[in-house]
Amino acid sequence: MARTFVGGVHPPYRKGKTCFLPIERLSAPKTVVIPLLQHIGGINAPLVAVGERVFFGQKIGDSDAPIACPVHASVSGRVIALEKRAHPNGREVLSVVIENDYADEVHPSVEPKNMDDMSPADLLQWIREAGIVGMGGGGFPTHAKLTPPAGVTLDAVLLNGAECEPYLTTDHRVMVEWAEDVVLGLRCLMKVTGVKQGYIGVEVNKQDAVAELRRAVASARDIQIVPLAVKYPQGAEQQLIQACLNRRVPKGRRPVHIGVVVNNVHTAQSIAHSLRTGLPCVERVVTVDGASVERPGNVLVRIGTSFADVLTERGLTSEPYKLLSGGPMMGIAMHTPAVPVCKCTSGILALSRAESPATEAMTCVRCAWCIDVCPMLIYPTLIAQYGERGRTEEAEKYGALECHECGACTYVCPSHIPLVQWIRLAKSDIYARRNRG
Amino acid sequence: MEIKKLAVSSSPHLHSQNSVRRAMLWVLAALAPASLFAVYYYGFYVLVLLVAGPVVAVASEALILRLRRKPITAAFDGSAAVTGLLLALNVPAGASWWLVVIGALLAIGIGKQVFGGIGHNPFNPALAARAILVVSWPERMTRWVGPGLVSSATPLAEYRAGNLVPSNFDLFFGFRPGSLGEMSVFLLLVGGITLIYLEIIDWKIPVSFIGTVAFLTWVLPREGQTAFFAGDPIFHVLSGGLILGAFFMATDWTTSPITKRGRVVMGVGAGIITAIIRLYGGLPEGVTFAILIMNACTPLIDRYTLGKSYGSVRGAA
Amino acid sequence: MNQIAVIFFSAILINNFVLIRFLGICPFLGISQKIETAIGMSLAVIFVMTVASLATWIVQTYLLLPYDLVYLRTIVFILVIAVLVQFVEMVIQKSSPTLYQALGVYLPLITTNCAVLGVTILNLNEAYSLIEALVHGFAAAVGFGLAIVVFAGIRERLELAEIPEALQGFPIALIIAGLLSISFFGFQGLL
Amino acid sequence: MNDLKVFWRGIFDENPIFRLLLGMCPALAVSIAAGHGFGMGLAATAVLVASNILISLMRRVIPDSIRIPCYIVVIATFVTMVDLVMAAFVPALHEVLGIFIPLIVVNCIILQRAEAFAAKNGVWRSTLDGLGMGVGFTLALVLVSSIREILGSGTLFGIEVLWFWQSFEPMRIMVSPPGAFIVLGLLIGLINFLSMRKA
Repeated sequence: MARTFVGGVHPPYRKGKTCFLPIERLSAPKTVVIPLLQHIGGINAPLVAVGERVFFGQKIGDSDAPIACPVHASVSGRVIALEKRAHPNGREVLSVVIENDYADEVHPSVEPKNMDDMSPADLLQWIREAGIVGMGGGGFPTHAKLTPPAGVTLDAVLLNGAECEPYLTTDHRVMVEWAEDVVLGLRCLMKVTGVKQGYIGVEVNKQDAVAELRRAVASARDIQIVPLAVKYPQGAEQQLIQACLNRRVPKGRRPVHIGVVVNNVHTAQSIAHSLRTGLPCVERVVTVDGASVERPGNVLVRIGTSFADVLTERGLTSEPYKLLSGGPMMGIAMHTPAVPVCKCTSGILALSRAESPATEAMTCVRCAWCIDVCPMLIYPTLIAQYGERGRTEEAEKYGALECHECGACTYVCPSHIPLVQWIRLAKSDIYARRNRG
Repeated sequence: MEIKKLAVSSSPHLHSQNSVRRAMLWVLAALAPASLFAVYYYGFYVLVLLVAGPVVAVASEALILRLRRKPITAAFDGSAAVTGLLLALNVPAGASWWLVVIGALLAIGIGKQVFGGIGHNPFNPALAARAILVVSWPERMTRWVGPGLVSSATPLAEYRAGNLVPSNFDLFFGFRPGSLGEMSVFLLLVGGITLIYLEIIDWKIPVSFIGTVAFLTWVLPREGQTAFFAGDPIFHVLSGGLILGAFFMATDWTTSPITKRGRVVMGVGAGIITAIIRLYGGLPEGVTFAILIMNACTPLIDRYTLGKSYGSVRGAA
Repeated sequence: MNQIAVIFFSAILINNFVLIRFLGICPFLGISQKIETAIGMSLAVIFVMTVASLATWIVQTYLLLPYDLVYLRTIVFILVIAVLVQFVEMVIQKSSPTLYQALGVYLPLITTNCAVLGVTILNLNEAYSLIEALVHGFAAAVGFGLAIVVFAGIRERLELAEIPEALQGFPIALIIAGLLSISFFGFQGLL
Repeated sequence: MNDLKVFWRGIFDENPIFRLLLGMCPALAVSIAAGHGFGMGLAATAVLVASNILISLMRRVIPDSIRIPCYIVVIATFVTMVDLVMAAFVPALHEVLGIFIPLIVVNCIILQRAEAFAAKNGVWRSTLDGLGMGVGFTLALVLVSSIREILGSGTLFGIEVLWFWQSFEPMRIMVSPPGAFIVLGLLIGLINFLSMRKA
């Protein structure tokens, strides 16, 4: 019996074009643009200067901020610029631009590690040094998730293999092809946190992934594969916890406050990969899809490769109407293809107009569908309407701050109201008011 | 292929393709069988009424939107047509055409557009207009006729007078006098259940509404009697406008509660008021007024039935 | 007993003070923008109308009727109500600061609430007994409260509506009151 | 402001019902027929003028702290007089207006004019103000009640006016409470609309 959460929607999957294709390695580009901010938290300071030669896997940015994660060179070559470049988050971010010398000369510090020889503290330090962040799209530094606040005992590590976003099959392919690494990464996370029980939640439409993971876990009792109902947003942290563990994360808290650590399967695989090879996080799998893409598929891309380079290699059949970083439900529309692939870029979707039609918003008719589907059980239309009128108190009362912007409400709205957009505005107004107060 | 221009918009970038118009067309479709049955039962004249309602409603909505300098496309979103049809379904077969015309004008004018149009009206426009018609021209709104427009009384009125009422079979399939839309319980149920299946309406309102009426009319003695648990709930459920009201009017999106618990409160409240009016009131039928009163209470119901959000849990550091 | 029940339900549902009798329209329209204030006003009115029914009944039975001064009822009653409201305000202020905080602002407005004077004159015209007058006063005020709270709910919701400019404020409030009044027509003939 | 203006503004710019939104209870309750509205308007005008005059005369005598109770006593006295006069000379009208005659005491217009105008102005201007407000109030009442009477009964001041439309069937809601609310609401809306267009 597949488990699930309350609310949710059933968007079309649109995963068929990519979910059976093996991961292909994309050739390294001529230049990479590595933003010094690829996580949630403080921006890194550059550790290299323009003109300097850098090695493959060399740390090129780091920060003292408590929540931060270093970045590394994904090719060897020469730093040709240190400047603000377009970033998938929509802003311009200070980035290190490296010209590839195609030598892939590995930094001398890179050497394989053995998890069994390392203490939990060493492993925690390594996860930070390897630049591991949430690769499902969140981008929260992984090491920062693994330390519980005072008074909390961690008792579950959850791997998120739900991948409920339409189009995206990144995690699916990672689980199918690299199941051992996923399980090894989970064991590493369990060792760091001292947790005895690990879970991997997978939507039941990925039976091949479930089979591979079961094979990798074999008869071990410490890891449980949890089949999840196919429903959006099954992969949202709160919903995953509700489905797998039947627990809820209180308002304004993170999973760690209730003793749970949640990580994406690709994150776990990256940890395992970095331990096996000694290489930090310098590449990731990205789903390239959309009606405008000639050869859709999953590609292993060097961090810092521009969307344009990826699309050139996979081919375009027509000019895309929208270019998304991430899935169609929560992904961000890019205004330029010059943005680089970051650690949390799970998909590059070049959508045609027919795939993502623009609609005109009408008045709310109070059908309450948004309320029925909201996985956070809040009142999207009321938040949006009060938010639109600048009435932050009411917006907060109806749950604005709990919204994690999954988009289910906007997806079902028969009046085509951009609810998420208004809720986002309401949230920023509420924070602005708090800061003033 | 060079990329020159990219559309930028807020997530999500997919839409279910639901629309108000599509839902309203489904409601019209769900009402069609019962409407056609009325035409079959009474004859061609009621077709005039059933067409006049939506046509006048849409036309007056377009006109008012024009006067308000708003895009008149909103008049064709189907909601005005549904209002007009529901109004026509709420008049007796012998009603004069002008009752439907005035009713449709009142529904759109006073019932809907004065509040700013779709989504803003606190009362169900069709029912508000029907109530105005009932108070204004009570004889005309209760001039019930049988097939061939021969004068007759409704089952509820007969029941009130202590006379013989049609069999439950006739009530269920619609062979009895009544408002145009309340005739065939069977066809109304087909339409209503379709809408529930399509998730356009919530089952909670009709089920709690009808259930409450059935329970109370079974338990409570009618006026002038004293025996409890001796009522005829099946008769009460099958007669009058209960099925039409419970499935198609109490469930109106704009005027019913948005909370799940609130919808149950709405259904139960409307059921209590309907049963009390039917058993003890001065009017034989109370569905219209019951729904209107619950419409009025909807903001309060919403306010006091707000559910707890996902994160409203205790017990964490 | 039955008579009391009839008076009670009739005053709330059938002859609702605001919606059918048009008494207390000013506060009904004026103090109904927020549900909280409407509730506060209702509680204050329920209290004052019940007490006023008692006070004016005493005045009428032991002063106006024996000395044949009924023609002075308007002056006497309005004075009784004014004094009463002042007195109640003082008592509440001294005895219960929390209650005063909740009701205090509404009390001065009640003197000129025609529902209060109206109920006392109706009690006199109907020649109610003490119990009947008390029940009538209480029920009429409950009917007022019911109407104003429901009304405030609708008005709060309409803050989000795009009401045509010319109809904003009083006009739309009157139209809502009209539709609310029609809804209450369903109770005609009950009892 | 000249004297004429004092009189006129009560009729149009500061019409008590349509612009100041005062005195709603009688406007709703007695506007079933034009005759009732007219009678009510005259009664209120009489009280308004008389109380304005007396309060204006006594404005230097009345202590500020107890002015409101004093005004109420003055108004209540005049209301009682009007009540008795009407009972004696127009008993039928007195009967239909019923409780709303004594309730003129708490009609907000009268107290409001006492407080806002008569207490600060001389006798002559206060008289004009009372007269203007009273006439404005009466006209508004007659307007509302004419509409309700024509639509609800087909008559005006009791005279059949829709003789050219034999098949007219009165819209009975107009002579019942909901009709009062809706007609007054729409009328105020219409007047708002017209004045907004002028501005």
